[in-house]
Amino acid sequence: MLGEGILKGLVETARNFAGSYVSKERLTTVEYPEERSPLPEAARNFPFLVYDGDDWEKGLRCVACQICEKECPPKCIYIEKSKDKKPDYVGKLQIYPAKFDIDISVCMSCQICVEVCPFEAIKMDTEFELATDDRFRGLLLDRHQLARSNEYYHEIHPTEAAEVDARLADEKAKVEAKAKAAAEAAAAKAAAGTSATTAADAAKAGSSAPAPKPVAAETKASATPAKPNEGEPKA
Amino acid sequence: MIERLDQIFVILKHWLLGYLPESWQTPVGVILSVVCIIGLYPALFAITTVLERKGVARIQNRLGPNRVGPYGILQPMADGIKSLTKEDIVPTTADGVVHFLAPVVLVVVVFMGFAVLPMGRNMVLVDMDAGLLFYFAMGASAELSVFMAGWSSRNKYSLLGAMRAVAQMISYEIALLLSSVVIVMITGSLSLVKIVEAQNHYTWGLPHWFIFTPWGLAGFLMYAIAGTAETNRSPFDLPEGESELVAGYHTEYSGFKFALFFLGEYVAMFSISGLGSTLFLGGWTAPLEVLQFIPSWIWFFGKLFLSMGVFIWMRGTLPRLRQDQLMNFAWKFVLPMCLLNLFAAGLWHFMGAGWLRWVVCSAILILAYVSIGREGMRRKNLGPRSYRYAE
Amino acid sequence: MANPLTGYLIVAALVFAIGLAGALTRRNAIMVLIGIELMLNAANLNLIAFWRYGRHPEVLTGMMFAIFSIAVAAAEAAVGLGLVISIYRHAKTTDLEQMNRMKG
Amino acid sequence: MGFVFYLISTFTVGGALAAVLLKNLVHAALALTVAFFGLALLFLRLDAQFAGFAQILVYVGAVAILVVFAILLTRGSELPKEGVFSKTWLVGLAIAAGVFALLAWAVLQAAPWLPQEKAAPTVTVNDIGNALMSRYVLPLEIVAVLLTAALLGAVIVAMHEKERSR
Repeated sequence: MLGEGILKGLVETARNFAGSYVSKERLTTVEYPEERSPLPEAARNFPFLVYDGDDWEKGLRCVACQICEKECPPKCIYIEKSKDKKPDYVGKLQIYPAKFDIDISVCMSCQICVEVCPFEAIKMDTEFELATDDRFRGLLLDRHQLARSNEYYHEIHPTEAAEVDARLADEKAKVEAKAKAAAEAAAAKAAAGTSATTAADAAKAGSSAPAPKPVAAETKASATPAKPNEGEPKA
Repeated sequence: MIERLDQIFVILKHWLLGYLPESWQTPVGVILSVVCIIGLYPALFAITTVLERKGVARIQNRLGPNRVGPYGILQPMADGIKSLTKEDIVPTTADGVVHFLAPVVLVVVVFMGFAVLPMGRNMVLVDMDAGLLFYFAMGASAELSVFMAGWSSRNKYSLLGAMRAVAQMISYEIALLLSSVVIVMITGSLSLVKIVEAQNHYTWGLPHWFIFTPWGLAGFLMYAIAGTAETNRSPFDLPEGESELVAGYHTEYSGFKFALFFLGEYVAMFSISGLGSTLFLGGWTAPLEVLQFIPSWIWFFGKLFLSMGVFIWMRGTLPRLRQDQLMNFAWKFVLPMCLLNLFAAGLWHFMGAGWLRWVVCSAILILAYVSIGREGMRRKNLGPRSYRYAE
Repeated sequence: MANPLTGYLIVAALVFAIGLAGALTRRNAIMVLIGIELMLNAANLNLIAFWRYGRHPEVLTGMMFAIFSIAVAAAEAAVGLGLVISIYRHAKTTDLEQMNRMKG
Repeated sequence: MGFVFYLISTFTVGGALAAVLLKNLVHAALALTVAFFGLALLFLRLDAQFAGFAQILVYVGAVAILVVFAILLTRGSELPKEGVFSKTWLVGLAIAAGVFALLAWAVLQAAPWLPQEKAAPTVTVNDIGNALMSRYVLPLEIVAVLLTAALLGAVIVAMHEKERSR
């Protein structure tokens, strides 16, 4: 009959109105600045650079290979390689990004940089409150602003970070095993001498393209309170 | 004491006027009442805007404004300050004078309607013999200001909105008039004070409101529909359909002039609600005989807010009609029902007291409602919407 | 003009003459209708004024005439403007001086 | 008489003059409503409440809107390229002036015989209703028929002829 639908609608809205005072389901608003709904784990927004250890500058996993810079569709990444090499946390000499800028006003959050990075050095952040009153420099983040610790990564994406760590540990263990085997072989073949060089050579020969380079067993042993998850230096 | 409270505003006015010389009393009294009306309704408007925003928000599972003041009750102050301090923009091609006059005319005309509304026992500005006619004359003038606003803006959206508004208001004005004529037929008076008096009787403690008769109920429903359309409220708010017309006839208004339009719309809602409660809901009379000790003006404003609540409720519920649906509804459903209602009211009058007239009048109206409704649904004039998408 | 009726009659005459002038001098058909409306209104004013100052206001003759005239004028305006619109559709103009063809 | 009368009269005559003189048709229509409103006020001054409100309701609420609609539907709000007055405007003006002179002369000549100031008649809306339903019931019916006929006629005249246009 005419008007039936209107009455039904009125009843429904009345239930919504009354229900909003008693039931949480009928008042789904989260009052944002004071309370926030938890972000889903897969949330992602802008990239950040992962570093290990306590010193962000030393621990940056990035080796300025510039793959992400080339792959970035809107070209929002700007990397300048360092002229010198500086020892990374294991003491090995590496190129490092002298400059690593991301213009987040250009970034489109596509995550391609993360996918192409062979060194697990760049990951997606969940931070979204990026508004600033300086639209030129405020939105151009440099490497210091981009650097986040691995612990932070664990915090925002625990599953993914655990996977990454496991993979790295796995690869490192493999490489270590290989290096050890190579070292043993070398030790067996030629008794003493330049074992370090041989190990490095063997490692170089054994490594396939994107895989992390082995750390010489001795160096490794001597170096650092090794976290199980680090092991990302490369040549 | 109860009498005092009921008449408190009347007594207050007379007490104030007592300090004035004899010759001044009449003009100053009128000015005093006018100032009260002009001060009161904008205040009610401010309260209603926050109630509406809160209410619609609750209907839509939101919280509504809650930042300014506790629970957001100071929101209208913020809105007011905002619109007062905003730049008043007049398009360069606009017709300056008409553009300026339109909101002024609207507000003046809308406020004029309150002159004849009895807001309580002895609380009416002018007890005019032709009060209802005066009210409708003023309501008819509001159309012109809408047209002025739309045309003077020199904006096609404004003009389209204005033409829609005028067409809609004219169509529903007929229904509004015809649904009220029923009351005039039964009471034999155009004076709103007399119409309220006619409803101020009680049988078994129940009031003789006109809504409690078959023709009164039908008339009230038609009046409510026509009144909603007349004030351009949802679901009849096509003149302001922001999805297609930006904001309709007041697209080109900003700052204080826009605030005047906004005010005019709400005050028109108050006045239509007030007239509706005067005609059908007994005006300032109490809904039960035992409740008569509560002052009459409380009842009037209570009924006013009740109907404002229904306005808000409908706004939160119903989607906007399409222009052809609107016109079909007015001319093919509301108008025939109104005419039939006139017939029913005539029957009621001439059949004399007794239960038979209840049965006959109800039967006629229900039958007509069902058959017109069914026919309309079948022809898709009034029925569920069907959409044809581009393929 | 001590006589109040004279004042109203003069105003009515003035409005009538203005309406007549408008109807006779304007080219636009709608303006001619506006002039005619003014003339009708002037006549209404006369009727009401004579009713008010007449000998038997309680008989309501003048008043009734005015009310009926208002109703008739509304009908006249509706039909007249309908005609103007239909002519406009046909001739694409509302200029009376260009409506000189008998052929449609 | 008095100040109020002169004020309203000036208002009315000014509105009427503007209505026929203004170039822009919409302005003319709005000025026309001013004139209608002034006439309604004059009716109220003459104690004809019912007629005054009916005047506002019908003229301001309906006729003015109709005029405005017609103007917009015929693109009348654009100023014409030729003049707004006809070629024979002088003749028309002369006729109108003559008519006014004649009317004014007649009114002024008749002034001494015209009825003088008198008390306002006490006519209520009730009386009007009774008169309409008793003495004037036939005219009322005729007006009803006329209005219906006009309604149908206006619709038919202004309606698109769909079959032909297809």
